[in-house]
Amino acid sequence: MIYSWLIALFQALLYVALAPLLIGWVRKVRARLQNRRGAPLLQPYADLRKLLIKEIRVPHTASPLFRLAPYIVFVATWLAAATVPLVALDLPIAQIADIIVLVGLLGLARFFLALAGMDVGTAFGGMGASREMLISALAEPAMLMAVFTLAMTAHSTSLVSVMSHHLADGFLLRPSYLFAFGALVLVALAECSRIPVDNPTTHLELTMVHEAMLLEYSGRHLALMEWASQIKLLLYGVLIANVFFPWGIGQDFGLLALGIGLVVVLLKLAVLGLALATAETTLAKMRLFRVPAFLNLALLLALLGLLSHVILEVGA
Amino acid sequence: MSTHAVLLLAALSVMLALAASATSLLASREPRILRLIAMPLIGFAGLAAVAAGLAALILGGSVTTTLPLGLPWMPWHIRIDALSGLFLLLIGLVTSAIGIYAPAYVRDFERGRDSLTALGGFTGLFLTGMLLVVLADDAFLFMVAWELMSLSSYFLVAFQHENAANRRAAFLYLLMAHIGGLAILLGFGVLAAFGHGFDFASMREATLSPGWASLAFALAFLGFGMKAGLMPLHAWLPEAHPAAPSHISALMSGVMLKVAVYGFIRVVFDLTGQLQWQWGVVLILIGSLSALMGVLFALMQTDLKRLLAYSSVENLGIIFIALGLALVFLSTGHALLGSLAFVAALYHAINHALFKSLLFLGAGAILHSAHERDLEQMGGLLRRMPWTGSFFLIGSLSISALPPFNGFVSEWLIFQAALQAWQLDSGVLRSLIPIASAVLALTGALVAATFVKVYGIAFLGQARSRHVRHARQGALGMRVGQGLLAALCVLFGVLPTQIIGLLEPVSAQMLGTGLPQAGAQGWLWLTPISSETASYSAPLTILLLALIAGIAFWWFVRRAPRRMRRRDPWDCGFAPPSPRMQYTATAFAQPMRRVFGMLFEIDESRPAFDDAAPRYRLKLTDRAWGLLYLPVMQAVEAASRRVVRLQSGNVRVYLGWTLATLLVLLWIIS
Amino acid sequence: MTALLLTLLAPLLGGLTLALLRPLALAGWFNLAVSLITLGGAAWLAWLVAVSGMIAGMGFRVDAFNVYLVVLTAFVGVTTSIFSRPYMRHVCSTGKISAGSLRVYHSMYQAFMLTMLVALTTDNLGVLWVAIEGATLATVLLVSLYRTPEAVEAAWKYFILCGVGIALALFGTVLTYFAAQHVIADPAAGLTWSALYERAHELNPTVMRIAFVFLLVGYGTKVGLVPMHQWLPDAHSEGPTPMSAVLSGLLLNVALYAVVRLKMLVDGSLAETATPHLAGSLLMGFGLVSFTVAGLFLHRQRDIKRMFSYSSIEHMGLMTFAFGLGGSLATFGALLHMLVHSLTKSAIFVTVGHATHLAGTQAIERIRGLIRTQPAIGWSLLFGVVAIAGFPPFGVFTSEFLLLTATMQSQPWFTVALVSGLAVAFAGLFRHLHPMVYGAAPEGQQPVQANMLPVLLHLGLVLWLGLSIPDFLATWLDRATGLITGTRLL
Amino acid sequence: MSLTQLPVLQQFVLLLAALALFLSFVLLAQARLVAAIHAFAWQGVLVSAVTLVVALAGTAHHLYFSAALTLALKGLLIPWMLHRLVRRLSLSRHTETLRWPALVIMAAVLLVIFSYWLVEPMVAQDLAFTRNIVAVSLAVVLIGLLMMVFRQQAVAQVLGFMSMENGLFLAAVSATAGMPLVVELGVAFDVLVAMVLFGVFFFQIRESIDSLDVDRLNRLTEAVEITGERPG
Repeated sequence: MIYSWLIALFQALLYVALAPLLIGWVRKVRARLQNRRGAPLLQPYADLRKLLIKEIRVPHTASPLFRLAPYIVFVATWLAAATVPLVALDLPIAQIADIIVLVGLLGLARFFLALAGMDVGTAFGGMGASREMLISALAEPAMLMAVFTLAMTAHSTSLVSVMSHHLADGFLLRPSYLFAFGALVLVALAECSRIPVDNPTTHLELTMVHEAMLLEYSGRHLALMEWASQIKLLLYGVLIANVFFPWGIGQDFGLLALGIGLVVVLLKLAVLGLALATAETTLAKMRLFRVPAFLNLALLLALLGLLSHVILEVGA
Repeated sequence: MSTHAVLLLAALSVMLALAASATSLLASREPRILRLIAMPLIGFAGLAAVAAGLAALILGGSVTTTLPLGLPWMPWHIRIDALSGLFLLLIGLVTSAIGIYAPAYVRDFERGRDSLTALGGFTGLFLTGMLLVVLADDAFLFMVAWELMSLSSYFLVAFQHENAANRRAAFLYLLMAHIGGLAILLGFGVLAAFGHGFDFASMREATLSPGWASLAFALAFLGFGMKAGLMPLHAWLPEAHPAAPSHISALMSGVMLKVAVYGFIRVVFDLTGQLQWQWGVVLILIGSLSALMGVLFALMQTDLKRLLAYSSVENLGIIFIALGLALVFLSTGHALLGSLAFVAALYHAINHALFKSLLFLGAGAILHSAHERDLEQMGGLLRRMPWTGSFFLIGSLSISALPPFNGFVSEWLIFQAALQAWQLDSGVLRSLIPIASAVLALTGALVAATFVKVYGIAFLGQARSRHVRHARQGALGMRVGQGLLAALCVLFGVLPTQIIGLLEPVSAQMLGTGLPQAGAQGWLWLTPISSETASYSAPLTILLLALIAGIAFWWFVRRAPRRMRRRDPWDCGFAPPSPRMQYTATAFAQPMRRVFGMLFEIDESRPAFDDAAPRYRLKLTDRAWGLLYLPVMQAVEAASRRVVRLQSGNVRVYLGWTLATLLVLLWIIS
Repeated sequence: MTALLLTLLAPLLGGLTLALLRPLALAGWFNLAVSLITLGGAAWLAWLVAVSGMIAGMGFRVDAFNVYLVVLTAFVGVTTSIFSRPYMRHVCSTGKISAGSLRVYHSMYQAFMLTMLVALTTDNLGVLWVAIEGATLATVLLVSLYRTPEAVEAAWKYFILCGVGIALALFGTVLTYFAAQHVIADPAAGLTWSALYERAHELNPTVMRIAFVFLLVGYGTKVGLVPMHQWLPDAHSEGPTPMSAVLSGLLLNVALYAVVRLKMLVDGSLAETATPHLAGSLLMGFGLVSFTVAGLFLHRQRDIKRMFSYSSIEHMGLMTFAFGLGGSLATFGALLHMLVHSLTKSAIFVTVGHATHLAGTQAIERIRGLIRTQPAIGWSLLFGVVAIAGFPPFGVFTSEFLLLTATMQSQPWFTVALVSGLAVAFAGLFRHLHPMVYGAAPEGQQPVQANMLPVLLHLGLVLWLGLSIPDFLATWLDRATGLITGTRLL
Repeated sequence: MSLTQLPVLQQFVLLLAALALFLSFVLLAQARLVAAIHAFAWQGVLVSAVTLVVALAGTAHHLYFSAALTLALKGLLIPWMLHRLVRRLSLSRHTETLRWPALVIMAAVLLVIFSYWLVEPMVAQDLAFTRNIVAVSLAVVLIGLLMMVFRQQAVAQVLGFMSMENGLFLAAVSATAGMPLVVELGVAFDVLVAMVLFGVFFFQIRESIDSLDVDRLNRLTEAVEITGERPG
């Protein structure tokens, strides 16, 4: 019991530790694809460290919420991540939250992020918040639809059951999974504010979404916010990787199993990161009002997944 | 403690409510009576109701009695079972909070010219009506109480009647309430026809043919749905709720709509007997429509109270989706899932009562101290009124269904129920229900957007007008009232297992099955169906959130002692922003308005380039008006215009009518 | 029997004395006193009937059906005379009428009460006819009391239309008598209702059918059934307000009472024929038409008294429909509705009288913000209309509840018409009511001294009836129901 | 049974009834007021004559009384009052042009046929005390009503009303051997009072619209367009 909780703790810490690495990896690959050498792989860690020790500057107009938000955002994201099986299946912490709770926790984080954006009372903050809420409003149903497809297949909304069900089935070509996968990928791009929905590296005023909300942050607050978004990216990566390709994840808590699980998941994430970087270099960011079309595609895919599950897989 | 205590407590509650209205008869002479006696009495009535409700839920079973009033051959029947107990609890909780809040709030009216007697008296009657609806055990008393509820709330809507908008709102409200009441009455007529009696006991005995049962269902759905403000019969709601004084708006939105839900449950689940899955489908469709449209309209509003009213439409839609799921599952023989959806509906009903009242009280506090309902004029209120700000934040989080607050739990349960659709045989239902849940998800996200907008615009940023800049913290009573509700929101969010334990007897009594699994894993773990299927531990969630946040905070503060400097906002290096440069509520909603534009009638006028005094004007109207209400009004107008020709004024024509009538009749009978 | 005589003689003698009584200040009080005596007699009579079940003799018959109407009539007579005393004084002081016409007013008031009571208590169809015609004659002068062109016009229309209607009713009566002759040997007894009722099944259906049509059109004109209703709003709006109160509250009831009595005969005679429910269907038809049309009329009113007279038509239509529907539940509801409607409506007219004095006009668009100007009047009007619109806890709701449920049980499809009609009528009333009672007080309107006692009395009673129906009344109504439908409810 | 088998008295009754019917046609078409009043008086006389004959034929003795009453009231008193009124209202020369007289007469004829058709079944069952004078009296009533519909002149309307009453009397005596006495008296009294009141009203109307054209009594109407104010 205690042991399993310890593993859960370890896994949670692993998320925090690995998140910057994934970002670093993606940036590196992008740089390579653009024939640049790019920053070192561990650069994100350095950035975070620097931000953490820097002094904080808070606008006059900011309310206490401004300073509270980073912690909530960070913690909510982290807790959400901690419930997603990374290296080992069936951890007690996974019982705390099923997929819907996970979406809820991310929603909580987003809520405070948006509020923080509006708190200072600058035009950009409000703009960012408004756009973020639009995107999430369109992304969330798609996400849940995709998740429901899996959930209805496994007759359960708990990730553990979904994965183990998938493992038990062995390798099946489920059309519903294909659609759900597509949907989840699109949603992930939108939610983690990656190209083509948002550009994490831009500070060009009118195109920012996520950055616009962080505009006024500095020091450790900024660090927390950045870190949270990195964890979020990792979370989605793991979600996609482990839900659709759960093979290799540790079925028991033996060190060997955990080790294998870790290695395998790192490999999966590396591949995903590669794909993401490639996508971001080949695609261009789209106008804000093209985004709904993009997300409607995601919703459509998710719906198709659900229907094909209902019609093709359960029916008759 | 015997079951009679329940009756006594309920009676006490009604008595106190009546006493409140009686005492406020003197308020016209001595204004302070309203504040010092009447409103506290309302609060005590609420407490009594809470006690009665809890007692009824805990003791289980049901107590009945009759009062020597009503029709000669049928005295008023009173019955308290688990369902009534639950709604007594709901009414009581909100009412007691309002009892604390109101005294400070009604102070404002002591200076005004509106009759305090009316305010206090009708508030008491309003409460009485709601209590009696829940207690009624025969159609007659039910209808009397029901109409009393509508009528007294109508007077409260028309309370500040010098404002023409309020008068129009009151008219529309009473008209639709009347029609709805008649529909319900006819529904009872059907049941009574087969049950040979107006008391619910004999209606339960009645065995209806499917056709008649469906008729009864349709009438009940029409009537109660109209009261619950389901689309497209919602038109009165966003007009009426904001018009009333804020604590009354809280009662109307938070409690009265739930009484409508109670009535629907009582009639359809309890009295009508054999359920049909088609009804469920109807509920799910209408519910989804209301939820989605409701939240979209809420998102577009800039008047805070209107916005909250529209969001009530949305939440009632969610409740009815859950009820629809319950109907589908029950009628297809999945008792457990049925009771899951049923409990989810009840849970959401309570939650909505709590957070919606909280939000309305918050809006009232703003109105009280800043005399402002328009979001575009607000801003920075969190620093002006920190308590209200914090409570309002809790309310917003709860209504946005974010863990670990109460709104989340109920929506989570609804999702859980919806996701069991795979157990149904009919493929149509199997694919319909998940889509409905997608709508639910979309709704949830939009609600979050709405309340980010509300909170961000109203409480954050900088004040957009002078009187808001100088708003002051409300009186203690008002703060305590909000605090109570906020605490309840957190409580209901953090201890779902216990709450469901409280709700279970209701579904056990109504549907014959509870949720045996819900607390099987211990109070920490909420597992509605089984721990494999889904589990959620709110206590641990909040515990871990608090723990990690605390650790992180402590760690940072220790490692990097607070070096923090205040400065102007950077804002990408533009000039220091002025309040007028902030994003407005209208601007915030603009992307959504553009994406969902086809659903409204938008009348927008942008300023020209060379406009000396540029003005942006936006008018957004409900398509329901053009499609449903105006045609009816025009039809009546046209008909009356034709009919008045009868009164031509010429006596010979009149005589002609008489002669014609005579001849026609004689011809008919021969 | 003495009770009955007291009840009838009081208005007779009172009317005569009032015709001669010179000092006007006294007349009002005397009028009130006479009405009180009448009420006493009626109460006594009611008690006797409650004990013995029925009183008959000397061509009179007082049973459960009419005794409560007798009491109601006497009661409304009293309250209205309470109201009319200061009201007419005020009218007289404004010089709208002369002292002589005031005397006419008072004596005719009592004459009207007399005809009402006779019409209710008599057992002879002929006398019934005479009495109702007498009611017309007694009131027609009062309608034209103000001598304005409108008043005269209204009176003329009232006179002509009701005269013709009544004439047709007489033809119907003749035919009934004609049918009776082949059944009842004694020609004197040929028009006694009780005798006819006992042998109703023997009456020749062909004759009775035709007779009923004439009677229905005739007395229906008095009831104010569309399309013979046109006299009603005119007479109500132009006559002095106390007159409108008693017209709406009593005359319509009595006419409807006559129709129902005759329906009982016809039902008896048609029982074995192919169309046993002919009378009922006719009533239902007329009821629905009047109900709906009146509801629509409400929307286009400019005169407050006309508006409420249309609402009277609407309610009479509702009752007619209910009686036509038959069945104990509906009939009980209809009887109750007669009671509560006349109480409420006369209360409303009293209030309207004060309101018109306050505003100095009957034009709706000139009556504004009553609650602000004089709360007592404003709230009474508001509550009166709320009551008449059928909201609990007022009694009108109870009767409408019974009525709608009864309809739902026997003729479900009619409920659509009923509900939509009720909604339309409601909207029509309130769209005009709202601006009158609510809103800011208009310039230059001073509160008037108003005696709200009658209003409170009536609304209080209606409220009481809405909350619980006292046993004696319940048994009366139930006996009456048994009398009319043959099946009792309790 | 055909006419020939009837006793002569009843044949006489039929004759008188027919004359009465003819007179109401005259009333309907008569343009000159005074002449119309005369026609009405004759009708009253005829009705009383019918009553008398029926009394002679039958056994009901109170019919003699009611015959006398009718004669006094309908034949003499009311016509006399009308005459006085007409003179005092200086309408002696008044003539009124009936619009589409032919049509009106045709309508009246149709009414006669209608009432005959209506009463047919009763006659077929051979209930009638005397042969279907009921039809005739009904026709008289309806024609009286028709006259009120088509005559704009207040006095003429009253004449129509009174001839309706004649029809009623006719029905009362012919269909039934007279109503009970109390009723007869009551009816007679009412008619008398009504006549008096009519007289009063003629003057009131005249002073209010200085004419007796009922078409000009049209202030009280709702048919004119109004702009219904919105609720609230």
